[in-house]
Parts: sequence; C-alpha cells; structure tokens
Amino acid sequence: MLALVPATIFVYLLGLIGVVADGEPVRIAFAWIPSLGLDLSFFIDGLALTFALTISGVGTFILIYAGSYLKGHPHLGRFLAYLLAFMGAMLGLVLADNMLALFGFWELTSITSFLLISFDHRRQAARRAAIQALVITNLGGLALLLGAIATQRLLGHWDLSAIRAAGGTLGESSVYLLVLWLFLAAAFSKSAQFPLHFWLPNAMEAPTPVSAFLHSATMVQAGVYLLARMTPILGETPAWTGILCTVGGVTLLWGAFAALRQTDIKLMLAQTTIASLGLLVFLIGIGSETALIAMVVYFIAHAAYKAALFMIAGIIDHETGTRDLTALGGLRDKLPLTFIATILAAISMIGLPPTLGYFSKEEMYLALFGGQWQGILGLAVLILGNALLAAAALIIAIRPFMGRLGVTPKTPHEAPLAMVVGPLALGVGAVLFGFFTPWFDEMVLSPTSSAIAGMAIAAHLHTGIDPLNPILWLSLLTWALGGLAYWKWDQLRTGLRRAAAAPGLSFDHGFDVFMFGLIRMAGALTRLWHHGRLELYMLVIFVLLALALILPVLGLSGLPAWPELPALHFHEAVVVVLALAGLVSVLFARTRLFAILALGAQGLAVALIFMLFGAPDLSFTQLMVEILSVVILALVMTRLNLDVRDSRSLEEAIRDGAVALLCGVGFVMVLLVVLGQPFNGRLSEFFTRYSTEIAHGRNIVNVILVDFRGLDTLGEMSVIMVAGIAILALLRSQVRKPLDPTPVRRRSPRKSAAKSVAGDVAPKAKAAPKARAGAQTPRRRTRKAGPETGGAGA
Amino acid sequence: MDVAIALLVGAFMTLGIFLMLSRSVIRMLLGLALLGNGINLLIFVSGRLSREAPPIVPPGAYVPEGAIANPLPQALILTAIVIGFAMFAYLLILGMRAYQSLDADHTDTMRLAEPEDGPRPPLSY
Amino acid sequence: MNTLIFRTIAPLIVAVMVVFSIFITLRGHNEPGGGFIGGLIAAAALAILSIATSVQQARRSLHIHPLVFAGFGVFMAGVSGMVSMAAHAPFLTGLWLELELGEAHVALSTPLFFDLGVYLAVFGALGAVILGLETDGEID
Amino acid sequence: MNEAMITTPTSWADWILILPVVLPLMGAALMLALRAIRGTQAPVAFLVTLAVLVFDIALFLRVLETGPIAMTMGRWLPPFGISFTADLLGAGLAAISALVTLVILVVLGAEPRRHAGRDSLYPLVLMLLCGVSGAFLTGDLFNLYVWFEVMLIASFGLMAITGTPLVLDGTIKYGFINFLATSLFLAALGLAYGLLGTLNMADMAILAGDANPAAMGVIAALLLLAFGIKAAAFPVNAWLPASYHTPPAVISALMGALLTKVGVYALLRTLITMFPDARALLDPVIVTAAIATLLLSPLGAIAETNLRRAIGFLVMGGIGACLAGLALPSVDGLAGTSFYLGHAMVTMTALYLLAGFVEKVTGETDSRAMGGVYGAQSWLSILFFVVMLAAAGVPPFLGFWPKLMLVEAGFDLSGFFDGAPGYEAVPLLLVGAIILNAWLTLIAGTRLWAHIFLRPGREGALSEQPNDRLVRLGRREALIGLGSTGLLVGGIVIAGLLPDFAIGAARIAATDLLDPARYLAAVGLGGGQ
Amino acid sequence: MSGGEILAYSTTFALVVLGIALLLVLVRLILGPTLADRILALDTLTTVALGFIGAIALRTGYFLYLDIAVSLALVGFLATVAFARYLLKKAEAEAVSTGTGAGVGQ
Repeated sequence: MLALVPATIFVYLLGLIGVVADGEPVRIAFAWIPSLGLDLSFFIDGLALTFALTISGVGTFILIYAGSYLKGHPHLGRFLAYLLAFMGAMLGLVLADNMLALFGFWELTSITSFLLISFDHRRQAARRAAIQALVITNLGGLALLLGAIATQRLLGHWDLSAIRAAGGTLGESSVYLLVLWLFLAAAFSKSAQFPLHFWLPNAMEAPTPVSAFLHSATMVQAGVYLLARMTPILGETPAWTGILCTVGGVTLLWGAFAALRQTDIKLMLAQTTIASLGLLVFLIGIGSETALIAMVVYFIAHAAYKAALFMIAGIIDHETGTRDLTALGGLRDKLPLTFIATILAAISMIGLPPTLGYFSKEEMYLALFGGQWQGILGLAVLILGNALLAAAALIIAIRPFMGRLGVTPKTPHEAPLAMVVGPLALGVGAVLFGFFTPWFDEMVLSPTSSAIAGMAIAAHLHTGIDPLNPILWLSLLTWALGGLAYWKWDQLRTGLRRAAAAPGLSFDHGFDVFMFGLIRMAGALTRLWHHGRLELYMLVIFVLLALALILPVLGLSGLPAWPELPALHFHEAVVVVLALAGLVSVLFARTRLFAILALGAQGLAVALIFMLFGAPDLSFTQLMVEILSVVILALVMTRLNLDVRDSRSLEEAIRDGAVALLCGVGFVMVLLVVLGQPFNGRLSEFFTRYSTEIAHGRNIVNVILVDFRGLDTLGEMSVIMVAGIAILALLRSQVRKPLDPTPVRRRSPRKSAAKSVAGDVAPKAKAAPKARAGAQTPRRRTRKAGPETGGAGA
Repeated sequence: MDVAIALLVGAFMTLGIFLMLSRSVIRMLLGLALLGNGINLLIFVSGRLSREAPPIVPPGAYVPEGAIANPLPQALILTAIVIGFAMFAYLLILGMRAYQSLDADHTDTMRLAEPEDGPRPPLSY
Repeated sequence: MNTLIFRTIAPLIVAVMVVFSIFITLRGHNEPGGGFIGGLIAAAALAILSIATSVQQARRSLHIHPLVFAGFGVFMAGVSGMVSMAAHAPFLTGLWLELELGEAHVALSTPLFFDLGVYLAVFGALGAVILGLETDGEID
Repeated sequence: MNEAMITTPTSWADWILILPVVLPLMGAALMLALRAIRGTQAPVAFLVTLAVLVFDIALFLRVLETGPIAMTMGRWLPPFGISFTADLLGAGLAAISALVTLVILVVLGAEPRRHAGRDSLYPLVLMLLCGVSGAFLTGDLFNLYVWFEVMLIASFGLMAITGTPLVLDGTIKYGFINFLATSLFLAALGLAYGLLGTLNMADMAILAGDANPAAMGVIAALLLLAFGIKAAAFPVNAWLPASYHTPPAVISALMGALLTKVGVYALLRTLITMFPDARALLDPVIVTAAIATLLLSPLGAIAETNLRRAIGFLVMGGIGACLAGLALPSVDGLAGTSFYLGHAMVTMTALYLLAGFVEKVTGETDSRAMGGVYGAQSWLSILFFVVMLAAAGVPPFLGFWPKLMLVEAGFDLSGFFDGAPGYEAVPLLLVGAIILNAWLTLIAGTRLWAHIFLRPGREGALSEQPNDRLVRLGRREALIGLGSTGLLVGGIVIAGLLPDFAIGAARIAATDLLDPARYLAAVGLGGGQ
Repeated sequence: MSGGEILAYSTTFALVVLGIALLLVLVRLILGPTLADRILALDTLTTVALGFIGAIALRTGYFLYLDIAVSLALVGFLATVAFARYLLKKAEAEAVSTGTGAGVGQ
C-alpha cells in the first residue's frame, strides 16, 4: 500500500518529462528564511528529473518488496517509515535548488541511512556499520556545508540555478582548489570513493531492501549527483579531470577486484557498486559530451540492474537462508521467476546488446578512444574494470542457479510475487530501454547531459552494430576478459584474498584504529583536565586571575604610580596591624578554635576600619555578621573533628603561595591605577542631595538600601531566605543517613542521632515490601539509591 | 591611607587565595571568608576613603554639612556582606555534611563524582 | 550551658535584644541601623536563647517556624514594592502616608514596610539556620 | 522633583518588565509563609511559572515591536535608580527560561515518587527562575550581581537537595568554584565603580570609552574570567562535569538549561555592549578558550560513560559555540550566539530530561550498564535521537542554524572568500573548530545512542542478550512527563524547520548588542553624550 | 587651651592607649597558650573595641557611633558564649570517647 506513494510521485514526475525535455526546467520556490535570503526552492531539469525518476521508480518496487521481505517483523512499520523518510530526503536532495536545502537533505539521507543500517540493532556489526557510515558521510556533509557557503560567498547566490544562469564558475578563483576539495570530500564520502569506500560493504548489514535502495541505486549516487550538479561551476579544469579520473579509476579497479574476492552475494554486489560509482566519477571527470552521455546511461542502467540484483540476493537469502556463493547452486528450477530476472539484470550488467548497459559501455569507450596516453590508460582501466564487473555478473547469474542443488539451511521455494515483481520489472526495463532509443535520447539523455554540462547536448546513442567500429572490438575484448575471469574465478579469488590479507591492515580496520584512538585520546584528555581535584581546578582559576590582573596593567600603563594621599593615623595603623595579625593567625592556626578566633579578630578589625572611615552601618553589620559567623562556625565545629593544619608539601605551598602573592600584588596594582584616576562621584552626590528631601530619610546608606536601590536589597533578602531553605534542606537530608544501605562509618555522639534511628527504622521496614511489590508509595524519609538520586551510595 | 588600605586588600587577597588552595574544605572556607572581606575592602577603597564623617544628614537639615563618606559603596558592601555571609553559612554546612558523609574534609577524599580511577570509555559500538 | 546564671540572665538579655533590634530597625531610615542589622541582632538573640535553654524551647517560644517569618518578610517587601502599581509608579517607588493621630505624628511608608520585611527575612532565615544546626533541620 | 525623578506615570502594561522577577520571588516567599498548606506547592509553582512565561512572551513581543524598553525602579532618574532594561536578547532568553522551567515543573509533577527535600524543592525552583529572569532583564551591574547570587544559592539548594554523598561531592566543587566566580565578579564590579563612578550598564557603556585603558583591561579580564567560569568555558569549566550529573535528572535539566547560559549572556552584555574596546584586547584569550572548549568538550562526551556526565560535556560544547560568537563580533556571529543560547537552553533541558527517563527505565546511570531501550521504549528513543541530532547541529534541526550563522560570520570576518588578497586566519580557525565540534559531537551522540539504545544488553559478554532489568515507565509519567518532553522536542523540530522568526529576532538582538544606541535611549541615557 | 582642644588631645591619647591595649591583647590571642586564654583575648578585644568606638564618637562628635558600641556590648558576648559551649561539648565528647574527663584546653 505504501508503495503507492512513490508510485504516485513517479507518475507525476513522468508527466514532467516532456516539459523538461523542451528545455523548460521547472522551478518551485517557497519563501523559507527571508532573513538569511533563503528560499526553499526546487529545480527540476533533466538531471534532477532523471535521478528523481530513478529514485521513485526503484523506490516503488523496493517498498513492495520490503513489505514482503520483512513480513511479520515486529518493527516493520518503523522500517517502512524510515524507508519513506529516506526516499523523501533523497528526492529532496536531487530536486533542491538551494544549496543549503541540498545540504539539509544530504544530511537527512545520512541519518535515515544510519537508522536503516542499524535496523537490526541487536548485532554489534550492524551498529558499527551504521556509526561508520554516519561518521564518514557526516564529515563529508560538513565539507559540503563549507563548500556551499564558500560558493555562495564567491558567486553570490544560494540557488544553483541562479548561479548557473549567471554563468558563475569558480575555475579562475584563487581559492578554487580549496572549494573543489570541499565538494569532492562530500561527494567521495557519500559515493564511497577510494579511500573512503570501506563503509559501503559494511552497510550491507542493513536488511536487503535497504542495500538495494540506498546503497546501490540512490543514496550512494548522491555524490555522483553532486559532482554532476557542480560540473558547470567547478568542472572542466585540469584539477577536476585529474582528481576525478584518478580517484574514480582507482575506485573502479579496487571495487572490481574486491568484488571477485567475495563469496557472499551481497558483499560482492556491494563491491561492484563501489566499482560502478568509481566508473561514474571517472566519466564525470572526463567531462566530454560522450562521457557525460555514457555516464547518464550507465547511471540509469546501473540503478536498474543493481537494485534488481540486490533484491535477488535478498530473495535467495530469504528462501535458502544463505548468501554464500560457494554453497548455493541449482536454484534454476526452484526459483524460476527469480532466475529470469537474474539473467535479465546480469545481461545489462555485462553490457550485452541491446541493454542499456551495452550502450553505456559503447559510449564510454567512445569517449576515450583515440586520446593521448591518459586516454589510453583510462581506456585500459575501463576495459579491465568492466571485464571484472562482467565476471561478477556471470558469477551471480550462474553460480546459484546452475549446477547441482546446494545444501542450504532452508528448503528453497519461489519467493512471493511481491518480492519477485521488482527484479523482474527492473530487469525487463533495462532490456526494453534498448528498443526505445530515439525516445530515450530525446526525453532523457539530452536534457540530462545538457544539464550536467551546462550547455545543450544532443545525445544520440549508436544503436547499430557495425563490425568495422573499433569500439565493438573493445566490447568484445571486455567480454572475453570477463569470461576468462569467470572461468578462473576460484583461483583468482584465492589469489586476491591472499593479496588483500598481505598488508595486514585494511581500511576498514583503520577505521577502528582511528575510532579507538580517538576514544582513548578523549579519555586521556578528559582525565587530564577533569581529574576531580578541586584544588587544581582552583589553581588554574587563580593563575588566570593573576594574569588577568597583572598583564593589562603592565602592558598598558606600566607600574602604577604611588598616589599622593594622606597617611594613616596611629590608631588607624593599629587597626590595620590587627587585621594583618588576624590574617596571619588564620593561616598559621594549629587548632580549629584558634582559626575561628583569628577569623573573628580579623573581622573585628575590618569592622573597625569601616568605622574609622565613616561607615557606621557597615561597621555595625560587619560586627554582627562576624559574631554570627563565629557562632555558626563554633556550632558546626562541635560536631566535627577537623584538622585545620595545612597538609600541603613545601613545594606545593610555595607554588600556591606564589600564585596567591601574584594575585594579591595584582589587586594592589590595579587598585593603585584606579585610585590614580579622578573619581566620578555623581551617583553619591545625587543620593546625598535627595535622600532627605524626597526619600525622607537622613541615613543615606539606609535610604539607598531601601529606596534608591531597593531592588538590590530585595534580591539580597531573597538570597538570605533561600540560604535558609537550602541549609535546612541540607541538614534535613542527613537524618536519612542511618538508613543508607551502606553501613554508617561515623556517627555523631549526640542522642538525637540514636533517636532518629529508632524513629525511622519502623517505617522503612513497613515500606520495603510494598516497594518490592511495585507500589509507588511516596516514602517520606527513606532514601533509595535509585536512578533519580544519581545512583549515589553505590 | 587609601594606599595602606589598598595594601591591606592585597594582603587579604593573598592569604585568602592561599588558604583557598589548600585541600582542606574548612581552610578553604576560611580563605573564602578572607577573600570576601578583601573584596569588600576593595569596593570600599574604590569608592575613595574619607575620615570619620558618616553619610548621615543631621536632623533638620536637607543636606549634610561638609564632606561625608561616600555612601554608595557602603550600601553595596552591606549587600555584599550579607550575601557573602549567607553563602559562607551554606558552604560551611555543606562542608560539614560532606565531612559526615565522606568521612573527611580533605578534597582528596571527594572523588565520588569524578572517581580517581574512572572507567575507561568502552571500545565498542 | 546549663549554668544557673546564664539561664537566668539569658531571657532578660534576649528580651532586651529583641526590643533593641526592633528599635534599630525602625529608626534605620534616619540613624545607623535598619532591617539587616535589626534582623541580625534578633537572630543573635535567638541563638543566645537556644544556647541558654534548649533548641526546643527556643523553637517553642517562636510559635511559628522561622522560615515562615522569612517568607513573610520577603513577601511583605515584595508587596510594599507592588503598592506603587496603584500609584502608576514603577516597582519599589517609595510612597509616604503621614498620619496625625492626635499628638503623635506617624509616617507610614512603603520603605518602612520594606525594611520590616528585610528584618523578618534576615531573622527568619538565620534563626532557622541556627536552630536547624542543632537539630538536623527538623525544627517543625 | 523633575531633576531627580521620572514624572511620567508608569502604565500597568510596563510592569511586564519586572513581574517575571517579582512573581516567582513572591510565589516562593508565599510558599514559605504558608508552608502549613503543603499540597498547593506544585500547582502554585506551575501557575506562577506560567504567568511568568506569559509576561515574558508579552515583553518579548513588545520589545520586538518597539525596541528595548526600560523601567527604573523607584522612579529615580537613571542612572541613579536601578533600571531594568529589556532588549530582545534578554527578553527572549527570559521567555525561554520560563518555558523550560514550566516543562520541568510538569515533568517533576508527573514523577511517581516525591523527591527528598520536598518542601524546599518548589520554592528553590521558583527562586532559580527569579534569579535567572533578573539576570536577563536587569540593566544595572550590581543588580546583576545580586541576581547571580540569587541564582547561585538557589542552585546550591537544588543541587544538594537529596544530600547523598555523591551530590555533596559535586556540590562542593560546584559551590566553591561558582561562589569564587561571583566573588571575582564583585571585585571587577568594585573596580569598575571606582573607575567609572556608576553602576548602570548603559551609563557604564557611555563612560567606558574614556576611562583608563589599563584598568578597563583588568576589569574586562576579570569579567571574562568570572563569567567564563559561570559559562563553563575552558579551562575553568571543570566544575560542570564534576557536578551536573549528581542531582536528580530534572534538576540537572534545570541547571543545564539555565545557569551556564546566564554566564554567556553576561559575557555578551558586558564585553560586547559595555566594554567593546577592552574586549578587543582580550580577543586572543577568547578565541583560544572558544576553540579549546569547542574541541575538548565533545571529546569529553566521547570519553565519558556516565550518561548525564556526558551530556554535561555536550552542554559545554554548546558554550564553546557561544564563545566563538563572542570572538566573532559581527551581527551574524552575535546573532548566532544569541540563537545558540536559546537553542541550547531548550535542547539541553530536553536531553537531560530524556536522560532522566533513560535512567529510570534502565535503573542505571552508567551507559555501560544500559542497553536495549530502543526495543522497549520507541518514543523515548526517537525523542533522544532527535534531540541528540539537534545538539550536534545536524540540519534541519534547531542547532544547525546558529552554527550556520557562526560559520558565515567566520567566513565574512576572515575575508577569505571576498576575493581580496589578504585575510584573517583566526576566524577560519574558529570555523574549523565549529565544524569539528559538530562532527565530534555527532560521534559522541551516536556512541551513546548505540550503547544505550541500540545495544540489546549491558556492556561485556552479555551485550547481545536482552537487558532484563528494564522497567516500564509509570502510566502517568509516560503520559505527562514524557509527553511534555515530547512537546518540547516537537517544538525544537518545528523551530528547526521554520527558523526564520528566530533568526530575525537573533539578528535584531545582535544589532542591539553591537550598537547599543537603542539600549541607551531606552534607559534614557546616551542622548547628546 | 580650649575645651575642644582638650577633648581632641584626650581622645587622641585614649586612642593611642587603646591601640596599645589592642596590640597587647593581640599578643595574648596569638600566643595563647591555652584556648581559654585566646577566647578571653577575643572577648577583651571586643571590649577594647568598645572603648575605641567610644573614643571615636567623642572625637568626631557623632554620637551615633555610641549606638554601635551599645549593640556590640549587647551582642559581643555571644561569641564567647558560643566558644564556651564549644569547649564544653568537646570536653563532653572526649569524656565519652576516652572515658576520662579531659580538661579545657588543647
């Protein structure tokens, strides 16, 4: 039923084909974020339409297939929802005109891909594959973001259509290479180009419909799409051609060889997908008309046969319980419809006429034929790659179906129709297209390749088979090589396996090394900075404090001058000495009580200083606060057996002392600077002037407190109130302590502690069985070391 | 005299910070109290000092006769003293509770939230 | 501190201190003093009472939980600031009402209530802390 | 009277400026005063917060319409009275604070078991909201200090409310370092007063230009240090991961949402609006701190196994992004920071709340011992996933837009893509750090997701076995608690899809931050000076 | 010599003497040797400070300082009381833990 959604979209888009082929791209825009100048704009030209049709077309069959493939799975609904979400994102990606919207859809495809790969989340391999895919594609996505912003900065538009319309190109820009690499990083990561290719085979952990849809036909093609899309803006430079051809060629060969190494059908298909992606990138890199035409044809052909083959792999897996090519065989009679579909898809993959695969091969050889040494090298790469792919196709088409019936975990039966219809239709389609080449040329190929190249291209596929055409001989060579590779597959496979194992290190393993290295480094750094030692946290702060105080003064004004101010009187000096003596006594106090006493003496001295300099209210308050502090300290100390002596080693004490001294000196210096400046007393003058007249109070300080700046006081009294609440809560929390599951190590000798034990044990005993029975009774004083208390006490 | 008090501020800060860097919670609290007093004095000096003329308007007058001490810093410090006292009381009792629960007032023993030999992050997916 | 002298004298001192604290608060607008200092003195009085007799006794003599004082004080201060809403003035605008009660001349003002609020808040919160310290916070 | 007081009457509508502070204050006071009536606390707290939210939104809309507005307490002429001044940034952040507090109150109300310290919980939450609102709306530096202290003491109370040894340890670190930070703020304030002779922020902004540069440098550096600690900027951020995971999850949510953001707000207000000259001197420091915070925080999240501690590191990563904006003082950069602040408040609340549910479901706090939540709790899993992506800044979720603005600001300020030959390297470094941060955050998020949700069982040999310790959430909790969190997340998603309004507002806020003329005019200063 | 001058001289003299007293008390506070000595020193310090405040009130003519002196006199002993209580509690605790009545002091 859900398949109706993509089907409808497909039909709708099909209706646009004529319009687009007439050279009238459709643009739809909604005002999205006017403040950033962003429209949510969609642009449908040939390129977008081809991709969108592929996505919705393949998507239709995939959804039909998936419903049957995962029948009875508890999370089928979840799966289909993710799949639909992915399809929406993918369609958005290819249709989006705005680069930021494109980036958004790009990331959405990564995320939905993550969810789909990890669908079978019970296996670590699936989780690993999902994370790997997301981590790699997300890094590429971020590069895309940077590239998009840079492009907008350089060319002035967010909309690609507007850039193309203005003929914007970055080829001559001084930062061209940087921007190019940003886009390439995005495309290569998404399209699994060497050396970022390794996530794609792992992504085969996903259920087969996902592999068929995301990791062959659509999502991985997003990188190809991006490159095609950016060709008019970034392309046709030596760097472009060089990088794309090199990377694409290497990927093609790497994937093709790796494919023949596999025995798992899905993995083999995944590797051929990598190879095909390399091929597409290679063709875009060449960028000539024929190459682009070849690329478009190959893209369509590949999407059709690869999706079909993946679905077939799924059917085989589903029906036999294994995907191992060496164990399979003789399924021809058991799965006749599947066999037909396989043959059709394989023909296209091998590139036999009259399939699309054939045409694409012809075109690509044509594109390179007769070039310089680069062309010949490229041609060789293409032929070798295509030959290996053909071998893989032969293997997949023949091995499971011919020969003796293999011993498989499940007895094979033909799959339900819903599963077979997709591969069949796609296989037939791949073949049928070959018979409608004129229509195909006009309606699909020309608009698409024109859109890529940014200029009009009239595509024309060479349908005739002309023995004099050297290209045909190249095709024959390809098939011959492919046949040879198929014939010698077993030897080849062993050899390749040995070669792959030789370095002892694979890219895939490298990812683990990177991730675990990152995690280890993260752990080490975190332990380094967040070690849990309060005194060092503080030390950092005070070092910064010293720098903050000293550097600006030294840097901007030099050592401050000693301002000319009146000296102290004797009694004032005595008070200062008292303060100092109090300070030093606090430092050297050997017992708690002495420390408190010294603190009191120092506080008294401060109060006297306030008094001597005309601040009776302050003095008053300071005295009261000091006395109450001493009282509270004494009350607390009676309950504790604390040692106030310094436990620092001498070196630590010197270090701390130096930092503290620097801070102190810094404060003095900045105070001297401030004191050297004229004072702006206008606030106080105002308060003095109006205190009595308007606020009716003669005590100016009090008037400031309750009237001029009453809000401060309101906040302050609420601080006091909250402190009261908080302290009571804190104190009350300790009554529960004897009920801790862990034994109490220390208990104050007071009687009330014993009382509270006696009073609290009973309710706990009553409450415990209830709690075990699951009743959520709010218990008053019992504390449970549950999750909400942060698992404390454990 | 401003300079003398400024120097006193420096002494308060130095000793307060030195005490705050010690590992005993109770000493850190004493340091915090000293630091608070130092900052109060700093505000006091910043508002410039004058001797023995409280900012009080004599009865019957509208404005005080002659120069008076700057009233605004006094109001600010008064607020700061009371707030500082509330904080001091809270932290003191927090320290007491921590002592009772963790069995020492030394920061070395306070490693529950960030265990000394914390778990290494798992190398898995 | 169960010495006879202290136990006998303490209530007297406490009474004097409480009266003195209110006095200091009320005249704070014109002379040194005010809600803070008053509240601190009152809290000190409570501390003396609890040391001289017992926490339970001190708590009983208050009748109300000290935090209720604090809450009420803050609430009162807030209300005294809100009154100016009626006068179309901003928050915490001082409004004065001069009452002539026969011979006496009484000036009622929002700053006065504000200051009383401060007194109650300081007294309540510190009283709660001082009493709570002796009883693990269970001072209901 | 005219030379001392404002004589124009204050209409009742103007009170929306002060009510977000006064209402929770009086609500909390009333709760204490009427503590005999216990059952009323939760509904009262809810109603008060709802009222605050309504007033905040009204204030925000009004500021959007008319520009910054001010109310000077006691009718005294500014700068003599305390001016509450709301610009779009302050009003917006205040509104978001009220919103997240409301959600948290709902989640709290839906919990089956009452927390310890029940009598104090609701007053403390309200006082925290009061302090936060005050800090966002005040226009007076000393008053800001007072609200910081209100906030601080309320957060102390909340954090230690259960009084377990773990919590006490966390609170000691939190308490000492944060109180030290406010003390340093006070010292800077005293020096600023001694130098400028005024406390009103607008007035200070006017006078700061002519003041002694050395002293201003010290003041700005002290403010940076003090608010940097508050905001949890590297390297003075250690208190955050040491403490945020210790209290119950709802309280973590409240703190993670509000406290550090106020620090960033104060940095913006003081260093951008008030002392731009002094900030320029500190640029290298800010840049270093921003880059280090951006890079080290997600690494912490990768390394950490305790779920909520890991989230604490994510909170800090967000702070790094905000600091990056501070180091990119253009309209785009500051708008990015402003937007990010709002985003981080909502997202981190949601993340902590969801972490709380996860802890309830699994009965564990350590992600190594968790597992299998995906199978058991689909909604919780999806919500967590979405919020994680929002935190990582993956489009189209909310976190993406501010990061985009920051990156754009970095590009613009570097001049690298202008085509002109010379360029600044530092903004590009910041851009790189932001991008790497997004990637590392995603790695951290997916790791957490894989371990807690995807993996069927706990770490070790049993990891492929289903976790048999999972508990179902209570009906009421699942419906109301998770439901309200879900609404919050839904809001994040919708705001991420339609960010135009937020971006526009952030732009206006940033413009006012950079050019305080409208701010000064609202206070009644700056004309003719 | 006028009355004012006499007052000025005598208050200066008083301040000097009180200052010396303050320093002497300080010596006792620091040297101890027993805790009781130190507690008494702090108590005396409060008393001397009282005198100090009084002298300043006389010297400046601001009698409002006397109010502070009054309240200091009222409240100042509280610290001493608290210390005394502390010593008692400590002695009690030691008596409980060691079984012997430990003396006051260290």
